[in-house]
Amino acid sequence: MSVRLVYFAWVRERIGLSGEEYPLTQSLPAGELAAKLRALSAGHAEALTDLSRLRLALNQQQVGWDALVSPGDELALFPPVTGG
Amino acid sequence: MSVRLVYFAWVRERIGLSGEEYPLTQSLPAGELAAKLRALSAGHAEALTDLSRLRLALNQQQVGWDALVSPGDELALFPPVTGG
Amino acid sequence: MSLFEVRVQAGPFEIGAEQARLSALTPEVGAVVSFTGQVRDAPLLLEHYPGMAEREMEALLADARARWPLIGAIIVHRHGPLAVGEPIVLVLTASSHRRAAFEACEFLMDWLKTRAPFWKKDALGWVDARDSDEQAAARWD
Amino acid sequence: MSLFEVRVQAGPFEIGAEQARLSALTPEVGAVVSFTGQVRDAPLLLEHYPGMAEREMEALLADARARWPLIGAIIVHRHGPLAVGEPIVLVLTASSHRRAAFEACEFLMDWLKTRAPFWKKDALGWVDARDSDEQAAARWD
Repeated sequence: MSVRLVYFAWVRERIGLSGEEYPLTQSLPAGELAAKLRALSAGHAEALTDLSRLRLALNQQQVGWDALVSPGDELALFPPVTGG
Repeated sequence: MSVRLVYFAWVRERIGLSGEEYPLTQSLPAGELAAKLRALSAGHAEALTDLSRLRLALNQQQVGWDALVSPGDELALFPPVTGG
Repeated sequence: MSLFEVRVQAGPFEIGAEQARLSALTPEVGAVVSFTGQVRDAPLLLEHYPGMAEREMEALLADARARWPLIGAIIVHRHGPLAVGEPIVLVLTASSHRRAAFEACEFLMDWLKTRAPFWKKDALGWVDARDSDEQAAARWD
Repeated sequence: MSLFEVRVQAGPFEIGAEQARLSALTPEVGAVVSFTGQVRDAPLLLEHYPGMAEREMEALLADARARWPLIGAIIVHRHGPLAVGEPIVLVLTASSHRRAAFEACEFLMDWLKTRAPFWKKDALGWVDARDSDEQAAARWD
């Protein structure tokens, strides 16, 4: 049981991965999950220190940090978008 | 000494001419000139009865009925524009 | 480099070709907005006042340039008989930023509708001017 | 007939070809508005979130259709490396009347800038999001 994490732009670069599986056995808020991820590496810690600079999408829908992440979900972490 | 008159759209069709020379020896307001033109034919009378339905351009610049028309000028009479 | 141009012509125009001329002007072009008007519902005949038409369109471009930081703009207006679906008018604006390009394009169209000496005739006769067009143009006063 | 389409692609697009698809939809099409964004000043790399990007763009089209009487709309957004002057994004809207086509096109661009998962990187690093884009999008709330 895990959650699929995907990273974009400087979040991806600082973590050094475009994505990874993270073990998850029960639902928890995205903000709490992000706090746990900081322990994974120095890069994770740096990328995820200030959550106010990040945006997130749960199963490809933009959500807030209180969104509940469940096993099997896809959670994306990225900076505010700059396309167009 | 004359003024060059040009007509467009239904003004042209009612008068039956796309343009004509009209004798003019001294300047007068466009509204007074238009009133004189009504005497030229039944078509002129019909086209020029209600000046509020018409617009005018003096030497290719939009003006009002009080604009002074002088010998040698080009005066255009036409309905409100509908291009674009 | 900048490019500001007006044309009145009987034949059709190619939006791709016209837009390419604006896109390539300078590396500062970041936004190009276009408006294309096309014949809806029934065929039209478009009459115009040669000379004055170009002159009014030039004056509109000068007005738009005074209001927005444009790098280029092109207005092409057709005359003569036009079938349903055929393009009537093209307005293209280029600027560094999208807001200027959008606003200038809309301004030019609103004013073209109420200032440029063109008249449409369809099977029912000469098309009447619409109050809604006057109101649209008045927004920019 | 109507046509609503979004695409994310690495290669360029042809505004003439895309616009022709909207122009020909029905005799009710009277106005087609386009916005083209192009790379300004320095080369860019555009990263995106495959799947979600298309999904957000589809959601924006649905939102635009609920607000304006559109006959068609196309959004094409590129990804990957892009040189100065190259087109990044194309938004096309078609309606019977110009106001709807203009407003919907501007709405779609404003929301694309703040909703669609694309990120620009230039020689100085990742481009920061701009407050002015947030404010532009908020106009439509």
